[in-house]
Amino acid sequence: MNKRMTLREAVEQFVPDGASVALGLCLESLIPFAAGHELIRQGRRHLTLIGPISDMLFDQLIGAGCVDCVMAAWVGNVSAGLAHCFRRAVEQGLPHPIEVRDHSNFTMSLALLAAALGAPFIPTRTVLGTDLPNTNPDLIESTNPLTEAGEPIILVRAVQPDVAILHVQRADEEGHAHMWGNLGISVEAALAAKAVIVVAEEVVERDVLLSDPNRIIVPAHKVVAVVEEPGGAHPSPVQGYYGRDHDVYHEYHRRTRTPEGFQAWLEEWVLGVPDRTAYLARLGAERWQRLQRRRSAPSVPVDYGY
Amino acid sequence: MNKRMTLREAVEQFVPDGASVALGLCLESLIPFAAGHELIRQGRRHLTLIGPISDMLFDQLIGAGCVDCVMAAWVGNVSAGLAHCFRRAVEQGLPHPIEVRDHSNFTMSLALLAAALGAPFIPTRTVLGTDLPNTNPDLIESTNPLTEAGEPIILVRAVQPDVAILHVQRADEEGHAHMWGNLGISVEAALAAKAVIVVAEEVVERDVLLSDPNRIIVPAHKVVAVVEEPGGAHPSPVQGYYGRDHDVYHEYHRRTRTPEGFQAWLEEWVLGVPDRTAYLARLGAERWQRLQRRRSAPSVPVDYGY
Amino acid sequence: MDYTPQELMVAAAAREIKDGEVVFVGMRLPLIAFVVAKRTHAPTAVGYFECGIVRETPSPELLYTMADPPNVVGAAWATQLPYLMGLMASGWVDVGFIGGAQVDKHGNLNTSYIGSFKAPDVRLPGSGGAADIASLARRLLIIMAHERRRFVEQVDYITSPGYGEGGEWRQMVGLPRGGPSAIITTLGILRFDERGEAYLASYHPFTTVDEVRANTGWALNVAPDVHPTPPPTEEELRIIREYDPHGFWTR
Amino acid sequence: MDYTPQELMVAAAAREIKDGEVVFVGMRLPLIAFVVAKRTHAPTAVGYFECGIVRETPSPELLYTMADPPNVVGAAWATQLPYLMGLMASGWVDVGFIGGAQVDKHGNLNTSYIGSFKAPDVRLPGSGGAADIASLARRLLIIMAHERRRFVEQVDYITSPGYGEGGEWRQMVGLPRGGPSAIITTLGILRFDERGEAYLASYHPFTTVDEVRANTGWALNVAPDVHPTPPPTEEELRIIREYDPHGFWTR
Repeated sequence: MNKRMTLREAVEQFVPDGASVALGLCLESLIPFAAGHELIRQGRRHLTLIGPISDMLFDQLIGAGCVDCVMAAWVGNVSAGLAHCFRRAVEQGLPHPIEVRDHSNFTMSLALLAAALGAPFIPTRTVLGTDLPNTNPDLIESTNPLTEAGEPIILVRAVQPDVAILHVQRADEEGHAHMWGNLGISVEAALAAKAVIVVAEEVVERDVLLSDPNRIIVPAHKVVAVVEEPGGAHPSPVQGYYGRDHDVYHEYHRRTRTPEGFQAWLEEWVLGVPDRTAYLARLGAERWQRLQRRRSAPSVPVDYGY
Repeated sequence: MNKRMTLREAVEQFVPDGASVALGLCLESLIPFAAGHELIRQGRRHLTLIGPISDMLFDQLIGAGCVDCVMAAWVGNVSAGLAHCFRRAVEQGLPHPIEVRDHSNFTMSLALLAAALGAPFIPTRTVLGTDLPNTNPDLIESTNPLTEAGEPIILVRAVQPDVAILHVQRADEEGHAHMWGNLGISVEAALAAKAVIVVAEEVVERDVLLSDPNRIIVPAHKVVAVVEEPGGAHPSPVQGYYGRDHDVYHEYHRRTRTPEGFQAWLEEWVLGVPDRTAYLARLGAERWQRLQRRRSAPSVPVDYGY
Repeated sequence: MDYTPQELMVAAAAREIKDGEVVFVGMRLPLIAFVVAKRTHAPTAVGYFECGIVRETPSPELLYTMADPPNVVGAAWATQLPYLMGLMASGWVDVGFIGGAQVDKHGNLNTSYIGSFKAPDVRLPGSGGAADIASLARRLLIIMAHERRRFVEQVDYITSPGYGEGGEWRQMVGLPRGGPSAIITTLGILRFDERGEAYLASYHPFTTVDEVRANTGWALNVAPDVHPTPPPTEEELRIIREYDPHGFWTR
Repeated sequence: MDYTPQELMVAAAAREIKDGEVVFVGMRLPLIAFVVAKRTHAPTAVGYFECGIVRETPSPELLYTMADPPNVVGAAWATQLPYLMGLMASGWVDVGFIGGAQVDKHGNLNTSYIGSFKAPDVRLPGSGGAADIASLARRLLIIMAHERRRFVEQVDYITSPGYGEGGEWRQMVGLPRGGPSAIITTLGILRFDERGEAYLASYHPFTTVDEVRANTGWALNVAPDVHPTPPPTEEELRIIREYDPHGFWTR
């Protein structure tokens, strides 16, 4: 089935108000900024955001008023510092209050893995003795029923996102997708989610994908939309395609210290551009060119023959 | 660190009597028959075998008297039928009684995954209402503490093998290993195990392995031995190298109906050959040649450059 | 008769697969039933193979086991067993196939122990993935030889759950969904009433209701509209014989 | 002084890594400490990066984040976060690095809320992987700026566990192992006594014990043999400056 559509169509059809959305699952790379910006442009409201550490994108969605709840291990700006919109939302209720369920990276991954396995929870000994269970009802302090002494244990409740948005290197129009490099919690989230939106740097022939079925990230029957969006992860890096645009993170950090500053940034880079093509045009060809892959490092093929 | 050694050395050094050993983790393919036969030749005793379905190899180890306990979902001969040695051991205590902990494929994978995650157990709703918990103390009937009604749940206790033996397509001498095709529960077992023995069709340069770090199966620091053993999985198939030798399974099934028949088979194919080279020579060059890959199906490379 | 009982069983099994469904494909005959379904009425069905394979096209050659190399080439995913089982646990698998050494009138299957599990007469191979498929798939199709010693009032050991003791048993023990939809045997097709008891829905053209009853170890209910099972079509037979030319599984 | 406090901290952190160890590498300065250790006394150390990377060689270029493309090329494993965390949960990680906004005298860290978590003065980013590293690594190294408002008697919120309230607290709450081994600060190096309380082990050459005390929010114990921290060697400085030529992290 051909599931190819524009990002606008994919967000319209598959991310309604109130949805829980997993995104930014590789941590600092392959962040679906284009998809996040489209959520903002469409004025999506009451979202629950699910992710491990989020490098800047959650902050943007929170600042734009799209978010009611965040389930994440870290919301900030990895190379620059704190997240101003996240701070304003929690500290001052601006633009409106949000609920935060504090995870660690491991507990977030276990919550998604539990859902991927159809398990109600996974027990763990991480975060014992911390305050995280006090600010996250999905981390339940319990005792291990397999030990007589009843040793303490944390039960991490399964989290099933309504939709996971994955930015990948290549996919076909049916939803077979190849992703490489650090995978973070992408596999767990894609398996856990009720639906997967694939945003790809390139849409290629099915044969390319099926030539290497071990690299496919999730079964295509779970994928509801395939979007070709080159540069859709900028300013985050895409292995084999382009590097991280560090300056954007620093500029964002500087400019969003005030609500007015954030609004101006949002107008310039999100509301004021209709789509990613216009965004990249605003970025400028020369700057975009500088980020492109300079040298190849191809994988040595393997043989699936018999 | 160069961890290359012969299979004899690897089994001598890293699989003592009484060890728990995970092997045959891809189900019907990449079964480490050469390693299993070396365990038999070295007269290993009191082993615990851990695996999903085992296609013939567990039966051989049980018949040879190496095994005290089996944790598995299925012990038989996939294309031919029941496992005669397994039957004799359970039904008649020949050559000696064994303990069997009955798993399903899913519960076996969860037991290893739990150990891989450092979790004491993983809860699941599979096998509820079955008799498996009656013949496996590692499947504990319990109730879900996250539900008020206390819905029934099975707690699958973590299983940590002393050693996992993986047959792979290619590895380097430090233990970086590429495995492709159906992976079964190989990743879970290798992550769970205290040590990993890699048996490879080919030992190649480190650069080949590191050209595709997503395909590496387990961190090399967990690998204690690397063995180059071409044909080491015969008669099971190795994607990209050779096909399944169906006749061996049928011949084994026919010949091992009696203890005497099994002993004769064992003398001919295990005890009577010093190593895999001699085994393949006994098989015959022509027959071995017929199983070799006839056509290539290479993966389309990906680019890790930047 | 110009087809074997196995060929009829494969065709009947294939017809249970609906287009677009996710099928947990079992060993032996279901391997071929999936191929027949894909090539006839269910071109977009997806096959899960527990060794870690997902296919959207039939394998190019006959499979003796699901991990045979032809099943991997052109696969739509090659992955880890718990991921496929996990998707099934979450409700993504519409239908699964398994066989058994013993089945009882509530569709419970035994592939573990004949006699007492403490001192068994026969030790069978065990569950494999069967217990998982029977626990977690949305519906279950059972394929097996119809013999009196196999069709028993109550199995000696429940490896794979059917409807247990009948009624609301599955909900009571906590199973999330599912239950047997049909038993496709060498003699007929059994379906299940609302209390979870098997009844004869059709008998194969080469047998009779009485013969089926004689080969069943309990007092088998029979549908009012019981009828001969439709034989395999020419197209079905052609596909089966192309795929299994030497009749390894189907003769 | 011909080096920055950050450079000294990186060198001090590198010296805490032993050859052959598995290191859970944190963000910022530890990224460089791992490189220095690898290129000096710990050539066979292995680095885990929580985004899903394992490296046996330093990345060829400076990293701003651990998922930067230079960290993936030549990696010894590119994988899923829970696998690396799971190995740490099973005891495979010898040492992990984290920073914090607040630390207390028992080495507990807060990177979540300043003030009450119900109505915080400052919402910090949160744990990331820090809580996991502090819970599960065999020993923990803390790197942070030494300021009175950061070094507090008791943190407002325990994001990452140190020795809790001291004594047997970690065993009591069920943590499997670990605990802070040192706090490497902009002013000195703190270690922990057997009750799990931090004391000053060395002060950096450009400061004094009194200055360290003045910047610490509790009555800081001082080791009898307190001494100046050995400054970075020329080799260490050369490696740091080659790797971070513009001083993005170290100036």
